[in-house]
Amino acid sequence: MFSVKRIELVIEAVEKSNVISTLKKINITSYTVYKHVGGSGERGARDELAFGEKFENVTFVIACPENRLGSVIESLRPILKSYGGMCLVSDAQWVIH
Amino acid sequence: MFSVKRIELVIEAVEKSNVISTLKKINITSYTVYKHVGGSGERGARDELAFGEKFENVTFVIACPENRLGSVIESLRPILKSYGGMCLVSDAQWVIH
Amino acid sequence: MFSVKRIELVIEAVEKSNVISTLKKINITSYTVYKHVGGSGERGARDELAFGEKFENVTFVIACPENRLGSVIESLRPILKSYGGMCLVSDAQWVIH
Amino acid sequence: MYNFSNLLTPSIMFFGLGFIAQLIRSDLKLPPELTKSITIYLLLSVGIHGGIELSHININEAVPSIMMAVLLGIALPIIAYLVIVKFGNLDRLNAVAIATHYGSVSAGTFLSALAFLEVLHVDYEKHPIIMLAIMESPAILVGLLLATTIRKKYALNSNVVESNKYELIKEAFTNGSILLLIGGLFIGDIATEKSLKSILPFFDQLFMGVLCIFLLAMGMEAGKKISDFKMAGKFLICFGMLMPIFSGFTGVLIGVHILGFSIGGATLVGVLAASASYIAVPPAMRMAIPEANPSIYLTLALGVTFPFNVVIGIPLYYGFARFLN
Amino acid sequence: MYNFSNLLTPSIMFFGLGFIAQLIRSDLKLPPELTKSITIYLLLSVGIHGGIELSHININEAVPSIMMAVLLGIALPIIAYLVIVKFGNLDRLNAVAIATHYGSVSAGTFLSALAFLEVLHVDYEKHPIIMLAIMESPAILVGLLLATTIRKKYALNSNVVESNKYELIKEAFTNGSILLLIGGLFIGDIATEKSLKSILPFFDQLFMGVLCIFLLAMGMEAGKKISDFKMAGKFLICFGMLMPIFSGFTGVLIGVHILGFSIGGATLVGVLAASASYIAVPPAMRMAIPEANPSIYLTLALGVTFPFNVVIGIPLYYGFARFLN
Amino acid sequence: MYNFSNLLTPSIMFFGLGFIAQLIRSDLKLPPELTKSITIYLLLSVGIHGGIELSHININEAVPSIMMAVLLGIALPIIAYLVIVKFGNLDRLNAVAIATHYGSVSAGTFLSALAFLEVLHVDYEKHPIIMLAIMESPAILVGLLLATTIRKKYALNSNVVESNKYELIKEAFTNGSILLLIGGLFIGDIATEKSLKSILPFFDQLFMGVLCIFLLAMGMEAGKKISDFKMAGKFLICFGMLMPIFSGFTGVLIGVHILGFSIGGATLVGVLAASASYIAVPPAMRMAIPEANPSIYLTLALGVTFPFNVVIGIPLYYGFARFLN
Ligand SMILES: Nc1ncnc2c1ncn2[C@@H]1O[C@H](COP(=O)(O)O)[C@@H](O)[C@H]1O
Ligand SMILES: Nc1ncnc2c1ncn2[C@@H]1O[C@H](COP(=O)(O)O)[C@@H](O)[C@H]1O
Ligand SMILES: Nc1ncnc2c1ncn2[C@@H]1O[C@H](COP(=O)(O)O)[C@@H](O)[C@H]1O
Ligand code: NA
Ligand code: NA
Ligand code: NA
Repeated sequence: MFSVKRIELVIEAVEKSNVISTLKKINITSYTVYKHVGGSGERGARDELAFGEKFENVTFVIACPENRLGSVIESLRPILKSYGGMCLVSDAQWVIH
Repeated sequence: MFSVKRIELVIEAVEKSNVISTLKKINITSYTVYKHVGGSGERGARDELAFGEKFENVTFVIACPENRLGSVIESLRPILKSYGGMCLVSDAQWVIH
Repeated sequence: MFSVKRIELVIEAVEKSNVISTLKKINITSYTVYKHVGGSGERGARDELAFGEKFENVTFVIACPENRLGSVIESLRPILKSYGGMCLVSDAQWVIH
Repeated sequence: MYNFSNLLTPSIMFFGLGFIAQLIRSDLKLPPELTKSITIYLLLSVGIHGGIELSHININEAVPSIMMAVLLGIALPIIAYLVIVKFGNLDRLNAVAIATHYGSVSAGTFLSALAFLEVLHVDYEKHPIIMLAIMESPAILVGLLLATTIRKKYALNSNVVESNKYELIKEAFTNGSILLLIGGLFIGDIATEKSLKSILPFFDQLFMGVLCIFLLAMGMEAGKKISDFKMAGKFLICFGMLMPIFSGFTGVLIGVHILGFSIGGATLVGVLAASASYIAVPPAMRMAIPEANPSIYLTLALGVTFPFNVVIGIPLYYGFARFLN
Repeated sequence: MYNFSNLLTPSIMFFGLGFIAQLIRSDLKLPPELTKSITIYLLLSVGIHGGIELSHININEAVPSIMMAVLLGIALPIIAYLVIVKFGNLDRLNAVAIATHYGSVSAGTFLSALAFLEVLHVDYEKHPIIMLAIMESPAILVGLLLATTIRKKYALNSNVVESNKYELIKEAFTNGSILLLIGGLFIGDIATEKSLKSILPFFDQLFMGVLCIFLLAMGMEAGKKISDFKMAGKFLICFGMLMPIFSGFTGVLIGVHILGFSIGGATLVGVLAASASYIAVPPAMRMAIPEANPSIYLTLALGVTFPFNVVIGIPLYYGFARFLN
Repeated sequence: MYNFSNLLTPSIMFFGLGFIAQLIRSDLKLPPELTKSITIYLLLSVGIHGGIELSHININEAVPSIMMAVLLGIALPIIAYLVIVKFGNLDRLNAVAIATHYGSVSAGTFLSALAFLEVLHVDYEKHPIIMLAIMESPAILVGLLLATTIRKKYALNSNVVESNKYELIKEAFTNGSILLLIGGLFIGDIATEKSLKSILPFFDQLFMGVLCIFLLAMGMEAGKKISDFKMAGKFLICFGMLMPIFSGFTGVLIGVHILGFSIGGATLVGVLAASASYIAVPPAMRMAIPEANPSIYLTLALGVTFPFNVVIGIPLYYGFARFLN
């Protein structure tokens, strides 16, 4: 096991592909995505609508080495700025397989 | 970044609106919800049924300042008592945007 | 509240029942499961396909006492070896109800 | 006389196909959204179908059926509760939770009965469709009342918040299935025949085919539950088959002698009485009696009584209705 | 003359059923996948239906309708914007976001109008189907332009990345609903009648029935939004009903006097003008004008204007078209 | 003679619509649950349709078709494997994984062929429907055997748990699609014609229309995969088009000369041989040969061979069948 940072990013679904390509630019190609995530925050409640699936959240979980954390966060910040969302960082141990 | 408590509450889906209104009472209106969550615990396995969607879990993730933790947990505890579930608390850093 | 280890296992959906039975063998019957999880890693992108639902991920979240952590990880490691995935371990507090 | 070749109607065979798929552990899966969509369609269709017929009759004629529906909904759960407490060795709250299921109704069983009568070209009164809508709720109220009484009498501590109770009562009447049925009845009744014509290819002609997919899904659910069979125990398995026989025959008797229905209509009343709810009641009990074990009542209603009724019960009640006429 | 018994057509009653289900807080839920699937079906069906008719006419005949569609798509959002800025007290970016919705169209409203005409056995030209496909996009471009101008003029700082804009323009034209409509039109137009025959039982005969389920879902969505009503404020609620009346009458006038359509066709042009988009525009505005509040425009389009049009607007525009002819 | 205007049948056009939607990166999305539901419907319908026809013929007549199905299922993956190993420069385990897909069948391709014959009003024998059910599995067993042999011979260390193997073999036979097909065949065969009548509006009349939606979805999947095209490399792209031509012609030859089928029936045998599985085999290979790269075989089966067969292959095999008769 070695230490990593666990980044948990909740963001509006419409930004999904934007996040993916932003991550790619800084060479992060490993992540996990949860779709159809509901939530509530400063921008009101978000939940799956019967029409269109664009007003809900997706969650990205990204495990990355400590020294990459800064660049990941800097690249995600502009997206968070325009569209809101939540980004949590915590410590975790990666199980080597 | 500033420190927050990350609360992860797994609870039976039928309690979803109950949790939301309980949180509202103590002025917590920011949270993220995962629906259609399966699981297993003391009360047996829970999975999406073909008929009715009430025997599965939802997960709430709530990031809140350390000093709110106590009141959130106290308000959620009665729900956990009747219907079971899991509530984990951990430390995290909130990325300011 | 008491301390537990929070294990977060992201693995290909096809292994779901394998993980459940592996956990059962070491007497772990409490866990939470997220289905239809997308992701990307060394083995390329995984996302829900229109045909068949077998090329996506599931996520298990398992809260267990510190002294059980070793055995859980050892039993999951062979599955991670063949099919890839991610396993993160972090510290959390279990809210007693 | 009636012979068992009716087991070979498409609808029963689809049920069997689903059951077998589960037994041989096939990876066949119907998306839950499909099953939910089909259920919505079937309830609306049955409602509309009934509504069209009802537009030809006088509303007063429906009063006796409505009264019998309420009566059955109140009496059956009480009888079931007494039987379980007397003969089984379950605690009282589990007994109430189970009993409530038998006082309510299963639309799936009712639909299977319609398919059965259709194949035999047997006509039936449309009042049982109204009864279906009515009978979902009273048993839940009875169950709530029983649970409260028991808790008080045995001084059981309950975590159930009082306010929940009113929510539950509300839910018993605003529940989605009832709304679709009653909505369908209303639309079928009020809309002019001309305006209904354009929607009938969808709501009428496809009905029996869609029902087959529904029964495929039901077969799979029943097959899934069968593996929990042993945990129900011998007493409950017997209960899950004898209780519907008792209620079914009672229902047929009421249908023939009190409501004066034809063979088809009386069979349907029997089926309503015999069927155990597996959609509306389980979540209601989960909220009202969290102390009870959901695995037991789900297994009984879906794994024992539903397949019993589809394969054996319906022909039995039909046979009894023929015998009485 | 026209009387309001048309409120009792199945399609409106299904809309009402969904609305009521929401008002009494029933637990009725349609799986979102069902609603999406139905939308796909309806758009394809309308397209195919229109395509078959278009295969009989000359393409040049369609040019005036196309021009009017573009004109309406450009003029209406500008008018709406000016009205909101003048009379309401919203900031300019919220005003643009709302106005854009009224320049675009709602397929759901259009389909309701088809059901309405069908029940009255009123014939209509097929050109409005092409207009439906065209009118989704121009308003979005106008909205974008307005937003950019405002931001420059008032030196508003924007976080919207410039590159987003091109993506948005692309999306305005490659959007799924338009594709299905145009695809259907094309297939219905090109394929031989013989080869179409085998797919018509699905795409044609079921149409009106499936539309009912769609309107059930729409009723539920409208009912959900109604609770946000008060947050829209008096001005916006009036706007959400007067704006469609103005646009609808303008549309009917254009239909009758410029395009020379029959009563049915002119009604449909009126409905196109009057309807406010709730599928294509909201996410586009969410991306283009993140400063605006989605709750406001979603509530207005889905909670005020859509039900207004379905229940009052459509018969009104139809009445006006009759009056003009 | 046959001309290519058949490219303008609705089913192919729907396929094209889906393909284009993907190419222009439209945001059109079909809910995966819809596609799964449609697949279930189509397999049941084909089964029932075949079963009704089979109820008229003698079971012994089916023996030769069954034998040929097994033979093709065994021979084709071996041939494919040898070709890939000889001419491509892939490692042996990837070669086995790919080859297995070509020994199994694709119901989607088969259904497209039915639509093709339908439009041309060409009759066909129903035996190929049984062959479709049978041919899903043998190739998987052959693939398993090949993989085991290779691993032993080249002393490759494998993480595949032995017990998995039996699970896989079981799955090859209890797989959902096979079950639905065989279940449908059985129900169509056994049920009386009278009792089937009520379900045919659903299972029969809607078939071609629903198939169009299926092909729309298939077109989108094929379009998605096309972007991975380059990663397959030139050799594999050629293989993905030449292998089906070889197998298809072999199949037609067997259909005409060994089974004595008409043009329609022989075309279908050709299509079965030519098609590559993209539903049952990929997950089986993922479990059996985790060393192989899923992107390669998914791209080949879904992105190259499927569209090739739908657009070029089916008319080609049909032309060859006509030529032989
Ligand atoms: N304190 C929080 N805890 C958990 N989730 C949050 C929190 N704040 C925001 N979110 C999530 O982020 C989404 C967007 O937040 P906002 O931009 O504040 O509306 C919400 O819909 C929630 O899912
Ligand atoms: N130790 C655990 N680790 C992860 N999830 C748990 C655990 N215990 C309970 N859960 C979740 O909480 C739900 C209810 O738990 P219970 O009340 O113990 O049946 C389960 O269905 C699981 O999803
Ligand atoms: N660094 C990471 N952060 C988050 N999720 C990951 C990471 N690496 C792998 N995963 C998840 O694990 C799955 C399998 O990973 P792999 O075996 O590397 O392809 C991926 O589809 C992701 O969902
Ligand atoms: Na009953
Ligand atoms: Na408009
Ligand atoms: Na093949």
